[in-house]
Amino acid sequence: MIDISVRQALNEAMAEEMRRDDDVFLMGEEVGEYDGAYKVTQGLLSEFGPRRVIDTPITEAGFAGVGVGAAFMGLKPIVEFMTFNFALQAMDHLINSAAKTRYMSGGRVTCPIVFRGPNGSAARVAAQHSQDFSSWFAQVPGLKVLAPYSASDAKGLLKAAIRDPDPVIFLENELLYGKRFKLEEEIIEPEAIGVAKILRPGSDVTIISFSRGVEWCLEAAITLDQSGTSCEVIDLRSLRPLDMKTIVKSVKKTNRLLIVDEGWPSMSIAAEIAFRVQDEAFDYLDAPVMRVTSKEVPLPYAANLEEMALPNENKIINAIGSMK
Amino acid sequence: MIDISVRQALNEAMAEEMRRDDDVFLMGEEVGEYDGAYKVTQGLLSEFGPRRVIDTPITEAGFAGVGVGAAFMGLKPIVEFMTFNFALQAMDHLINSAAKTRYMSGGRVTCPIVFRGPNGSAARVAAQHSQDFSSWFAQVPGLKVLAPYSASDAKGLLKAAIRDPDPVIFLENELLYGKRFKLEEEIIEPEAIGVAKILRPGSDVTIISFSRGVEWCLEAAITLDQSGTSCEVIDLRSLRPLDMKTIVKSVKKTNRLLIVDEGWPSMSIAAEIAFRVQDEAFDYLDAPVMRVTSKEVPLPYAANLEEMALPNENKIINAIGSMK
Amino acid sequence: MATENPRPKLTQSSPSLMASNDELIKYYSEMLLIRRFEERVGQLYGMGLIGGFLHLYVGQEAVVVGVENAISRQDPMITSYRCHGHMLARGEEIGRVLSELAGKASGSSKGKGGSMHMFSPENGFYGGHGIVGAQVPIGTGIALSLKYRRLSNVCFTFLGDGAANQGQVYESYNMAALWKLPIVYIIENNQYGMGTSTARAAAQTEFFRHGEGLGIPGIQCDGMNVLAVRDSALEAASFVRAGNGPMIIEMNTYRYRGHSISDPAKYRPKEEVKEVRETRDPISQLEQVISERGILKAENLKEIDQKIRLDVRNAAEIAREAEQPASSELYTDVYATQAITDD
Amino acid sequence: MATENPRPKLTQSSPSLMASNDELIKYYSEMLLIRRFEERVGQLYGMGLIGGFLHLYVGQEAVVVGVENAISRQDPMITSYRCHGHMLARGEEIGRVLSELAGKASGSSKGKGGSMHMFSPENGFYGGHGIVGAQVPIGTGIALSLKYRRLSNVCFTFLGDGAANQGQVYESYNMAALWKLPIVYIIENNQYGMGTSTARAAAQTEFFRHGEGLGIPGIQCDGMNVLAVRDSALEAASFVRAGNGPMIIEMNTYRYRGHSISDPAKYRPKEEVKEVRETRDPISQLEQVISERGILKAENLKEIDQKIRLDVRNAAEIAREAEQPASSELYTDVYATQAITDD
Ligand SMILES: Cc1ncc(C[n+]2csc(CCOP(=O)(O)OP(=O)(O)O)c2C)c(N)n1
Ligand SMILES: Cc1ncc(C[n+]2csc(CCOP(=O)(O)OP(=O)(O)O)c2C)c(N)n1
Ligand SMILES: [Mg+2]
Ligand SMILES: [Mg+2]
Repeated sequence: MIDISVRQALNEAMAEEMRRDDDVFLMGEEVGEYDGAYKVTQGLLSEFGPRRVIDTPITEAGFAGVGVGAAFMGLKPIVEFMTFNFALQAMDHLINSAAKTRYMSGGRVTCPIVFRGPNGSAARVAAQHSQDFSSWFAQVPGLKVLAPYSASDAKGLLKAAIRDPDPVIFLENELLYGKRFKLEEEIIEPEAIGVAKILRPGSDVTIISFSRGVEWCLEAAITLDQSGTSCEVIDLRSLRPLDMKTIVKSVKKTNRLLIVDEGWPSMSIAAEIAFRVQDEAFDYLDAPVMRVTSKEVPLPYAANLEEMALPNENKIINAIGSMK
Repeated sequence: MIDISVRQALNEAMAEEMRRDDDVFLMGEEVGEYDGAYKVTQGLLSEFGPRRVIDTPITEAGFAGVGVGAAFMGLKPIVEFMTFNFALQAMDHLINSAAKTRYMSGGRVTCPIVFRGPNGSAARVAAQHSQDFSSWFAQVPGLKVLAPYSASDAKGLLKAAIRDPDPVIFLENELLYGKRFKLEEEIIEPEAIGVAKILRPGSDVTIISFSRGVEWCLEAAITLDQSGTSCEVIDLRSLRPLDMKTIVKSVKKTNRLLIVDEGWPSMSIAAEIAFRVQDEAFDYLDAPVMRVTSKEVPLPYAANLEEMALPNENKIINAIGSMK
Repeated sequence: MATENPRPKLTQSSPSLMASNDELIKYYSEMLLIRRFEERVGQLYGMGLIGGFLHLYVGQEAVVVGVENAISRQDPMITSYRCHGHMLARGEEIGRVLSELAGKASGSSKGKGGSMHMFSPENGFYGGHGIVGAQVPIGTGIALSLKYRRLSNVCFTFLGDGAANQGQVYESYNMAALWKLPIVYIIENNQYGMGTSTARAAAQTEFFRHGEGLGIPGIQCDGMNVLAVRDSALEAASFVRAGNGPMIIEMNTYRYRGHSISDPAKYRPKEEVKEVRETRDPISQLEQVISERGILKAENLKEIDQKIRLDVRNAAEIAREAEQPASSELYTDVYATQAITDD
Repeated sequence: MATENPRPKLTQSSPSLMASNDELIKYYSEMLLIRRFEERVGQLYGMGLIGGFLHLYVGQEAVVVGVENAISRQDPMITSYRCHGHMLARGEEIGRVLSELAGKASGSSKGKGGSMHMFSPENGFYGGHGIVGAQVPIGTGIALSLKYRRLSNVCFTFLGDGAANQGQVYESYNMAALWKLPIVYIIENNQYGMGTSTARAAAQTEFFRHGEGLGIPGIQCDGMNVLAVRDSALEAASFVRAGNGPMIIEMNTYRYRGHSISDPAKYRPKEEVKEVRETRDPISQLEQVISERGILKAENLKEIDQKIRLDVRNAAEIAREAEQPASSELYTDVYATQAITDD
């Protein structure tokens, strides 16, 4: 077991897959000579050269479409968005070109592509650089959507995503890049796409989250445990498909559910899970499903307002304290 | 009381507001010389001339941004998307430029703009031309989102949207354009932004929908009534803000809720309403909240598959029949 | 040719326009197939066999047939929703194309795509895209993959005059020029983007010049003359194959029908259509050459036409009688494995 | 000037470069204010007063100061996230800009926007936009509104060399040319878009030529020479004001710092920076002219500098001590009325 950062884990996943398969290549802004805006792609250009590590102009719509075209021809592009905020310029290709073509062609044209990059808020970067797009992507048939928390999952799931025959949206988080984890297994876990993970078993309440939210949940769970509330913490890892089996099973045990979602509350992953849980485990719920999410505002720059707007462990603790 | 189509209602709303206020103008593809791809803007060029009715190139990203800039300067642009599917190319301006700037400027720059056009499926136009974006837009703080059903609401709400000082996404439906309604009132209803409407009172189950979904609900309600189930049908009209007061009051009366949403199920308006209802009226629900939505597939072209994929009145009737 | 400022001569001013008799007959038959197919399809729409949007290629046949006959099936093609002609030119079976239009299981996309979303990757055709302009970066990515795989093929990416103003088209031009990708952009300038004439949508209506600022050579070609089209495509292909990077060909062409089946095309005078039909029709022009040179007699030409009409009629019958997709098909082809049906 | 193919002469080759003594001192002071402001801001970031992304304008001061002095406040301006210089040049109070950087209630955006999102509409400045390229169609819309209102003003829309490749920029060029909008696009070519040199991102690195294909005249200007900048802006403004439609000016400039405060700028040799600083610095150049012409003595220049440093230091103190926004501000400014807090 080695100690590794999420950044390194992602980097290794790409390097290993590129070594393994010449069809895998990387493109995006500053992924090459600059070694990545957040250094996630460090060293890849020097190992693989400019044929396979391609620095693009700042033209998201264009290079996302270029990636899709390459994937139609059987290459396996990894397209990095410097952040997913900039993917808004490329949304048409992610949805209309990547997600829908297999279906529209009756299976004749496929699109094995990974779009990856940081999603959600970083530190103090304000409204245009902080949006969480999880729920938008996770809504779209034809896409798979992954949002790992740990280094181990970052590595395993990114490798699985690269090998996956379908378009995968791979949501990272800038504030997790530097976080170090014990790397549990080096193997790729393709079957992990669509499988949630119970990080901490508990009996009083189920807390579900993904990506950086998991960090807050784990911290809250420790505190709550000390005050006598036993929390089962589930890391979704995959937002599409959602692992309802694991979730429902847990809720049937704890009878209480809180979902922590960094996105805006309306039409969130949290809302969807709540819908499905009340549908599948109506009689098991002892209290309304709760959620802790960002507030309904564009993310403000000021430190105090930013803190108010985002979820954190205290808000989780308070929410659980207020549960009926 | 006159008989009027939704198409005419929308046309009149624009014409009346343009007569009233020189700052209001219209831009989009084929809105002028062609009289609108779906004839919604018929006659406007000939009445108002090319200064105020502007045919654009097929460059959605560009002209959406142009609209935003004009709105920053105090004009009140109505930007038509031929359909909202094409707004995917302009998404960045709708979200990052229009929705967030008031906040990011501390209120110093405002964006009184309306983006309007047909949303959701038409007849047999397949996956790339049929997406329902309701839930995406309705998630975003800074936007208001309207999706009227009747001609009366189409007119009143479009006028309200044009006068509104904030960016409004106005979602129409191609298959409703030709539908005729009695026009109840000619007046504008700015206060209707955010107010749902009970179209049919009932006691056994609440059925909520918006846009074309309302049509299916009303038809299903008639059939269900004959078999002894009394349905309260609510037309949301406004997707952001959501009128939770009206919804919760109804559910507290009927104790059962079905939401009909043409969008994909995950992270839908239906999911959100379910979340809020279980939160605000947990003890009043006699059964899980149900939803009838599109299936989790890109919309297929074939007639039989298309029918399977979309909601309709029979699916509503069956869903209510299966309610516990 | 890879000199300082490489630019092939204007095809128009230097036509070789050479073709064997067999070739002329081949081009003629291929164009006529598209013409008869589209005419039939228009009728079938009226009869209710086909639904949704329908964009016919009538008038523009020379463009795709000319290009197809300049290249091989290993040179990929991609275009917009106006794609039936491309499907046929690339060799997809008539019956499958017509069945797709009818939304049947035997269709090119199993009935799931319809008129705007057709693909024949085995024949090097990558669609069939409903969003204006979207095929252009996709085509550029196809070109990238050709270069990546060190193949000597060239991607032909078709777009309309309306699409030519899209930002992603310029983004594609820039990347293709920067990375010297093997791609020819074929702008099918049929004079209108829906109801908007080129002059009302483009500050520069000479579309072959759109790459000028980026150093991309462009040529203009009579898109109603199948030989001129073929020659310009040959010229461009050899320029591009030599590693010079992209090239643009503007094909001056015309669509006889409205933008889509539901467009009465009131934005242009009837005489304009009439004149093009009478003086520039690609099929009539070639027919005249074939007749004048005595390659085929009127009756032979008629036979060809009858054979084609019969083929199309048969295909229509097959399409009419074919089965709709099975209900189970609703959930297939969303993913490689039928994993997610959250329903 | 509105002749057949109107194109102003290259500013570079026809510099009037005339200015009164007072004007020279004014330009000098304005550039120096930006310089000292940005230097201070860089320090304050290190000290933790400022957070998030921070893009400094050091080196590029002549561009915005030159343009500002060619136009009036009724001629709107808009730019990217690299906007502090523009805020100051347009006359927004130093204290408000610095307070915004500190995220305080007294900031230009009440602390909600931060470094990348600053606006001063009363002074004709419309931001401060974080998404590369987005300000370009927005600026084009501002120009549309000027024309719509029949005003004779011109919108100056600033963008970077990296942004210049964006598709929406071309879409804007096209609409501006088509509709003859009163807009000047100022491309601040500082040679790099983040870590990417222009040659690695643009097939055409002579950005003033990007409008060539569309018939938009472009000129190139020494963006390190405030007089040249001013003159080119004057020239462009009068061309555009005459109803000729848009124009592009490429300002050749340089940023001394990394792309953002966290960028060590390893992608360029230190000597490159050093050379520009030593030979082309806009402030030193003007200082030399002022000294050589005997307009001000070294001690006067020093006084100016000290005054500016003091102003900036005071502003920083104000910003440091100012209040954070009240908690209630979280929900204001989402909408005109505080209607929606679904919370
Ligand atoms: C992004 C986008 N905007 C608008 C449309 C609607 N639309 C479909 S075709 C078309 C006209 C395109 O004209 P052109 O590119 O000249 O191609 P042509 O139809 O003439 O072959 C329009 C506006 C669309 N499909 N996609
Ligand atoms: C659409 C988009 N893509 C990427 C980014 C990240 N980014 C911010 S600035 C920048 C470089 C821009 O360079 P340039 O246009 O030359 O302006 P400069 O920073 O040199 O002033 C990049 C890639 C962004 N903000 N928006
Ligand atoms: Mg056209
Ligand atoms: Mg730059």
